[in-house]
Amino acid sequence: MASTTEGRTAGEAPSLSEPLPATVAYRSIRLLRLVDETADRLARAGEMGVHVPCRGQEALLAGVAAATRAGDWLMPGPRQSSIGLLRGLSLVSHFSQLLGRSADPSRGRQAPGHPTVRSLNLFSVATPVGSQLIQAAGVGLAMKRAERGEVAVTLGGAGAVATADFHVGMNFTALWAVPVVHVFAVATDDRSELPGPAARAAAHGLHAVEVDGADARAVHDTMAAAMERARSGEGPTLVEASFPEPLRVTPESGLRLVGDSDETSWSEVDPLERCRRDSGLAAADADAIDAELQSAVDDGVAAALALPAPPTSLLFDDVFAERTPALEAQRREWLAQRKN
Amino acid sequence: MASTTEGRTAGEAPSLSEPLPATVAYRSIRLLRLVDETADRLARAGEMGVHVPCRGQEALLAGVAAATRAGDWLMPGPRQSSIGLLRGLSLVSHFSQLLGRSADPSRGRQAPGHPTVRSLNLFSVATPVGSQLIQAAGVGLAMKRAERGEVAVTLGGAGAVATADFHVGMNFTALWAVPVVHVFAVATDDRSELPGPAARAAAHGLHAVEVDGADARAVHDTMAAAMERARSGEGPTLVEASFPEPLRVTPESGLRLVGDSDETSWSEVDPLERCRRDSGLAAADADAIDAELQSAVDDGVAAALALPAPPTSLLFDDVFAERTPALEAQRREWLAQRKN
Amino acid sequence: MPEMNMIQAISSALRHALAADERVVVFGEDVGKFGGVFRATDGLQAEFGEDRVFDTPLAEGGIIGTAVGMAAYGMRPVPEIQFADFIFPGFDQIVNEAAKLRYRSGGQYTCPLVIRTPYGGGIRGGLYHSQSPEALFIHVQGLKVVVPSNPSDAKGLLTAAIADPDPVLFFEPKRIYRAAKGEVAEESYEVPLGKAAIARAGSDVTILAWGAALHDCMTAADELAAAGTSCELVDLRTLVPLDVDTIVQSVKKTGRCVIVHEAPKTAGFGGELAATVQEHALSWLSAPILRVTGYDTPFPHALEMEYLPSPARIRAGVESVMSYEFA
Amino acid sequence: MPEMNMIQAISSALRHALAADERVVVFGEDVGKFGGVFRATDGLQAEFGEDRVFDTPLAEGGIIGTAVGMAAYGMRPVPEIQFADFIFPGFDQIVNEAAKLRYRSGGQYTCPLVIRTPYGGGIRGGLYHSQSPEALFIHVQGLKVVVPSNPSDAKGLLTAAIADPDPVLFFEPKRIYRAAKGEVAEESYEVPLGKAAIARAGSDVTILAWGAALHDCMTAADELAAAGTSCELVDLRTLVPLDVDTIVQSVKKTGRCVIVHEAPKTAGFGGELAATVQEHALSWLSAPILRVTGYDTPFPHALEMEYLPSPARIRAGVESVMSYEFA
Ligand SMILES: Cc1ncc(C[n+]2csc(CCOP(=O)(O)OP(=O)(O)O)c2C)c(N)n1
Ligand SMILES: Cc1ncc(C[n+]2csc(CCOP(=O)(O)OP(=O)(O)O)c2C)c(N)n1
Ligand SMILES: [Mg+2]
Ligand SMILES: [Mg+2]
Repeated sequence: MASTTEGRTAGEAPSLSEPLPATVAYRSIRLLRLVDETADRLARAGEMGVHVPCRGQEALLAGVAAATRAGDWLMPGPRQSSIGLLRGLSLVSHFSQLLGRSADPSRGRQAPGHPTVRSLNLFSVATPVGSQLIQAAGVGLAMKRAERGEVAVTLGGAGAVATADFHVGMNFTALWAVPVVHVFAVATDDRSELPGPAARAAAHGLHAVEVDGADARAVHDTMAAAMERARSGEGPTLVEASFPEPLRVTPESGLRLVGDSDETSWSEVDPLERCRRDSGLAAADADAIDAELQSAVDDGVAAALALPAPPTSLLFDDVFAERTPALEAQRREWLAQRKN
Repeated sequence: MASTTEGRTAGEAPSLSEPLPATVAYRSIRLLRLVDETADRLARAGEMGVHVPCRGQEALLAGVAAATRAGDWLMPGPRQSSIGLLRGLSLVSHFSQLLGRSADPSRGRQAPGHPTVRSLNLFSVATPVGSQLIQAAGVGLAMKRAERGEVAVTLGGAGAVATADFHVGMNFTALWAVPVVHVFAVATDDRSELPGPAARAAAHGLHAVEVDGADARAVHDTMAAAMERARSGEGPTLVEASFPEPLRVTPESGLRLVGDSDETSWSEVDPLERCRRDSGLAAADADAIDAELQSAVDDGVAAALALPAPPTSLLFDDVFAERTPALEAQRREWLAQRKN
Repeated sequence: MPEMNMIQAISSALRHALAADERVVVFGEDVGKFGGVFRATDGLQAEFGEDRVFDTPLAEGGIIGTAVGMAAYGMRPVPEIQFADFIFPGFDQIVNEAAKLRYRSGGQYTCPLVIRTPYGGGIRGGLYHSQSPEALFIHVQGLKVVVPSNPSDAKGLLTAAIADPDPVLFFEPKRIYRAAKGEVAEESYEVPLGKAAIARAGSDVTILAWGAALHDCMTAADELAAAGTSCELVDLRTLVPLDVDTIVQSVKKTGRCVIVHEAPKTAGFGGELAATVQEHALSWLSAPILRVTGYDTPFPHALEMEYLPSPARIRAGVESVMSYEFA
Repeated sequence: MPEMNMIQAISSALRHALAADERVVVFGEDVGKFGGVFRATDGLQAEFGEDRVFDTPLAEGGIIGTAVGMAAYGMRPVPEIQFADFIFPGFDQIVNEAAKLRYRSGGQYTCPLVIRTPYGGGIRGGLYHSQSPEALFIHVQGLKVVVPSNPSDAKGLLTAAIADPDPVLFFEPKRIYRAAKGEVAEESYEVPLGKAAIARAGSDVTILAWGAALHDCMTAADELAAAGTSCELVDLRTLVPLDVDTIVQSVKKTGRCVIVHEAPKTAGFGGELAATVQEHALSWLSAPILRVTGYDTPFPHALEMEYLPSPARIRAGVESVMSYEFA
């Protein structure tokens, strides 16, 4: 469920194992769509760098987020990184990351679509595809020792499945039977040549399930089962969330919006339209939600835009806990030059 | 078949698709065993560095070598690197590599067990486990373009199957349907925890077969089929050669001889004794082969030991086709200091 | 001669190489059908076919390992790594395999491959679309390292790199892919590896630079000239092999040396250059050799313009060596 | 105080850390049941259990990536890479992940891990059991780099590294794992990161070294002393953060500097050191700063003793700076 108050998690309202209410799904999907469209506009207007759209994957994120608890770690790739909004990340925080503003909890360190929100256990998003798949094995081992019933959830695309890190990550995850759920968003066509992630999971003795990635409630049910499995110590699961062809992210992903190629079939499979159709929501109610979320998004963007960039004085920080003598010397030099 | 004349290849005598004659198998296995024992003695005597034994895998190498043609590339790990002897590498060349003598075709550049013999298409053996599994995809692509019916054969152990390079290598090999056969020597116990290489091959849509790695003739038949498949453009194969527990290479592989832990069961599964039992060779004939090979090995070692080390003047060569100015400068400095 | 930008010049070199030599192949993530995220391979697949120009899965170790195998067999692979920041999953195949193949085989096998990869900051790319890792490859013996600063050199150096019998890392300054324009001959030609160029002659101070930073140095040199300081700007072009003679000759003439690079200062190639210059020309030095570089942090996103060695910082560096007085 | 060799001292540091802090775990290839190929983790699994000390599959990227995840969660992983030569399949997880996690998260996540790995030549190991890749990690910002030269430092530095809130590369000089012996306190103690030690005081020339090479420098210094040249030998101990003050102070005193390392010369850490020294002490220099290092080739097998900076080569280097006259 969408929320603009940090700290509240979307998944906590409904019980995790009960079906995802249609309004929750709809709100989540609509929120992500609005945020995505807004970010796209901001990027085109030159207000921010390259935008990594999540268009087409909103239902997947809605289902995944709703199946997680506050203590679970989310370890997405850039394309899935707006999932933080479904765990209660405020819109001003989110847009501050996209726009490089002072309310970004990661201090403007990364390009758009690479948030870190530790307070919500949204792990630091990296660009190198696949790296979090191994790290999750380590997070999972730590969670297993901590015995707090936490689960780490990774999210990635078909590219991630091709990486070396995929196999090492699946291998370590399965070998140590850690509480991890790996979610891969793949379009039907991504799998035409070679086995998809679920088939590849077998190479590692890793439990795998498949689900329609454009159906938030199906995703939620599948995820809830996988999370329960992980929590109860039965080990990791790979969830292959598949999408029909028009939702395919082209190889040149990150450069084009999903589905742009074929607007006709797109509208049939668009998770937003599908959710609205299937939700049983009255048109007026749905429109009201749309309006409410639109104004929240507008407010969030405006608030973020009004903020300053993180201060230049941060230039030498966060490399180490304390600045090394070399960093101190460079900082002094930099300060001296600024004075001139 | 063993040979002490460089350039003659073991596999060419019998037709590749006919069964491997028992005497050929026996000669090959005995030769490798003698070489292995000799190298072990030399290492213990301080005449050479660490010896990587192939003990236990001789039948595998015999079967693989006999199924290859002169134009096929062999890309083994260190443990399988004495396979060159079965393609016609001379004993003096082989021991020159082990002992760092001038007849080593790779000029003493590498530690024992890391030969390169381009004239026999024995590719340069690297220590980093698994790296040749990817390179084979490139060699295979080149072979496919060359259309000479060549095949690249990789060999590795269970450790190689755990590497990231394994998966990337299998993936690329399968994707491009290149003429490559990947052979993995795994002991039963290596597979207890996670799927073995053949099961992992499925993740990449790679054709896989299993064979008793201690049975030279079974290996030969399996390999002959895989090679034929590759040659005829039907694509790559993974051959899982399994070994019973006593032939297992311990995790601390390279440090202990195979089978040392349990001499009783060892004698039952020892590929050499097994081959001698099953070969139908008269004891006197087998003994004659043993004596002949022993004297060839003794001659080879003596000849290698009599050779000088590669000249120190090679210190700055083989980095690039031509020495860079930096290398020239360092060489001049080194020469000047030697004069003092 | 037609005018080309860097991308066009690189593309032209690839096209000539593909046409002239059957052994040349071009591959990487999105280089085939799509033509590369920066369009450097645009149209090449259509022209030369899917066997010569092709896409690979997302696995840099696979891309480079495949190239090593091809090169060992006798081909001339020219793989692309989409951004230099993503070269590290393939680092082992570069460092332990490509760089050592000739050596470890005693010259029996060689590894004539060229890894093309865009590097450097200034495009709002943040940590992972901005790094300048050239020093890492320079320290690994057995690799040549080339960084062009203009279209004409880019074409000639890439042609020479493909013809070279050893592995070459070819770093392309993406910040100036389109901004740097110049006359480039239509036909194929080589700019030999290992030769620096005097990008601007001068007498007071030598500036050593390569790639995109060269243009910032040129800007600074123009401004300094107006203020009466004459800079000699040396475009290294090839970092391995290094043209020590040209460098040392220039510093002996000027007596002062400023080194500029985008990569972080510590253990960057500037350190090696400073060490080399003082080895050869200590008694000619009127001031310490100064480095104007990226700072010792990961590459920043919001603050990248503070981080990069700007013309202003380069000018300040030159001014400080000009005003240096021995203690 | 008991006498220990390097292995025993390292083992002792690990034992204390495991006992004192539940968050510490030790893992890698063959470190658990077998106790490590050099026995550094011998007995630790039996003492602390398979949850604290364990084996991993043969996948360095997996080992380091796992450590990154653990460290981010709040543990204190101490993974081992069996030989530094095999660290490269894990390079991406070190360079792009461990080194950048604090930075890219704006300090929200940290990465307190220690990667222990034996480095260096002189054990007849050839290309792949001999490399000294420290410079590569020094150039990657966000990593600390430590190289002890004796058992007492090894224990204290490893203890400090495990306590450090940031990622540390801990390079162990395997050539002297057993040969270097000395008194080492039984109890736990720290030798702080970032402080060099004067291994031998002297007045004519400063020698900078670390790890196994320090012992060759000591031998050379002994011989030179007999011949009337007084060497000040600085054991850097920590390469990042670097103790510039101690270095510069020594060179200002002696006026001469020789840098010794096993790694190849070009773009090795010696380049950075020379650049730094001349930045701070140019006018104190009576001779160019000289580097005595491995040559610019992969690490040789048969010829390794020609390759390594021997006491004879170090002595020759010192003699050449002592006899230098300005042009
Ligand atoms: C290791 C690595 N190599 C290359 C890239 C450049 N790159 C960014 S996104 C992308 C495609 C990713 O595909 P996929 O994982 O399927 O995600 P999608 O964008 O399709 O959702 C590539 C190659 C990268 N980020 N990381
Ligand atoms: C990338 C890499 N990591 C670590 C090592 C060190 N090492 C040498 S042999 C070996 C075990 C190899 O096991 P396996 O592949 O099963 O071969 P075996 O020795 O068992 O035949 C290890 C870890 C290495 N050579 N390469
Ligand atoms: Mg995709
Ligand atoms: Mg094994």
